[in-house]
Amino acid sequence: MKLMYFAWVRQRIGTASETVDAPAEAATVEDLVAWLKTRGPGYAEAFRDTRAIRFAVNQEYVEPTHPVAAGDEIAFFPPVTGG
Amino acid sequence: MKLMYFAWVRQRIGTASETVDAPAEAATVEDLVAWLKTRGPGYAEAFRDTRAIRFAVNQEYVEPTHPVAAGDEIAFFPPVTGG
Amino acid sequence: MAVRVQEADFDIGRELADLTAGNHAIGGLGVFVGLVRDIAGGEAVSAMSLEHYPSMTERQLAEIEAEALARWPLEASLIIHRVGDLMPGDNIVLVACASAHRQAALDATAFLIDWLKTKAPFWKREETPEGARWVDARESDDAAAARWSK
Amino acid sequence: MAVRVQEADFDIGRELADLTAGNHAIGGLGVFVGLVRDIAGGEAVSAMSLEHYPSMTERQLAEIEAEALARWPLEASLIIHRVGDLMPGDNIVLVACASAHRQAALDATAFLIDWLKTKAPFWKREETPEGARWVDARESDDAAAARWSK
Repeated sequence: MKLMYFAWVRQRIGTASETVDAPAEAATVEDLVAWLKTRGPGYAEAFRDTRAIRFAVNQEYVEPTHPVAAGDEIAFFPPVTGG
Repeated sequence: MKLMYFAWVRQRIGTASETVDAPAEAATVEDLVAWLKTRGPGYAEAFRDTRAIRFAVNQEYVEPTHPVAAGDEIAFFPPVTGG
Repeated sequence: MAVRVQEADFDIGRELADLTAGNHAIGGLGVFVGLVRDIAGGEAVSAMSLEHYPSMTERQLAEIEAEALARWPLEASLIIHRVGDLMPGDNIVLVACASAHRQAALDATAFLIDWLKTKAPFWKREETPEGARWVDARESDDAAAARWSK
Repeated sequence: MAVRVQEADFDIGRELADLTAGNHAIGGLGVFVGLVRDIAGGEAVSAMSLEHYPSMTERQLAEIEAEALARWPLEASLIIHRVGDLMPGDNIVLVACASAHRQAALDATAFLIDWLKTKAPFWKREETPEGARWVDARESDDAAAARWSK
């Protein structure tokens, strides 16, 4: 799956996107976040308060309980501030 | 006093403005209208249904009962349709 | 803050650029442009002429603008209304309000056009295949303006 | 109906002229322009940069525009949003909706900017004397967008 990070999520993690093979247990967005937090201090810091983060799977907003699968494009970012 | 007519009121009366010496009984806008209606068929036609007419004295909207005096500028016109 | 009544067309881009130029406190600009339609009340309109009452127009528009300034924290505002002979597709009116915040800019713009429609002494006459006719005032315009009275 | 995301500035007059050109069914054009302010949250802002998520932006803006078209009888609509480095006074976003009637044009414009503020994946970063900071989302924007859900 392809992971994308934006704004301060991207800055804390230190990368804009990456392709990962998540473990089978990472079946939902929140499972995936729990696994990502184990990957290093930048991830732990970025996902410290997941209420401050929005999730998109294949360019659509989803809830943390949304399932994820290999091949998905999953994005993590703060609430949007355009316009 | 100076009388001004706009849109179809002007067309029916046949003039855009005129200066008149109204009789002393014409103390309010509605009195003035009653007197104007006696001045000819154009006036009678223009003021046939005064509910369709708006009044301004010295460039401010007024009710038919508003007083008028020598020196006033009094305008008669249909509801506005600009914008 | 400006109000203009003119026969000439206006250049929307130029007017808006002038309105906001150099004022970096502006975060939002609301704009409304009214144009001549080629159909009205189901009939084709080939031309329109706009008559007004100059001294009252100036006074009413200035009062309406002052009311908008009292209600919303505006950085700048502009009303331009054309008079004379117009053709379908021509600009009739431009209303623009600039503020630090978008809601003020948008609300003030809607307020100005609603009041302009019901208070400013302009009258439209349309040329149709049936002849010329004075446009009737619309009750929906009164209802729109009434929203702002509270 | 068009949606564009670009680094370059846009020419408001040109964009609006193109939007309404040749369509004489248009009676009203509603417009909103968002600009970079030189102060925010009480602090001076010397520059702004806008980041976005391109594939999702395109999809979200197209969905938002389709929703506006379903709700109001629009003749034309346009959204242009800039990304990259901007300075105070620069244009950020242009929203324009044209309709036969002014209320539809104004309401659709307000709807689009409200939803764009809460759904389109753009993020602003401001340069201030205290350093760079990501702009926080505002609850008032969520409230504004919620007006349209019914």
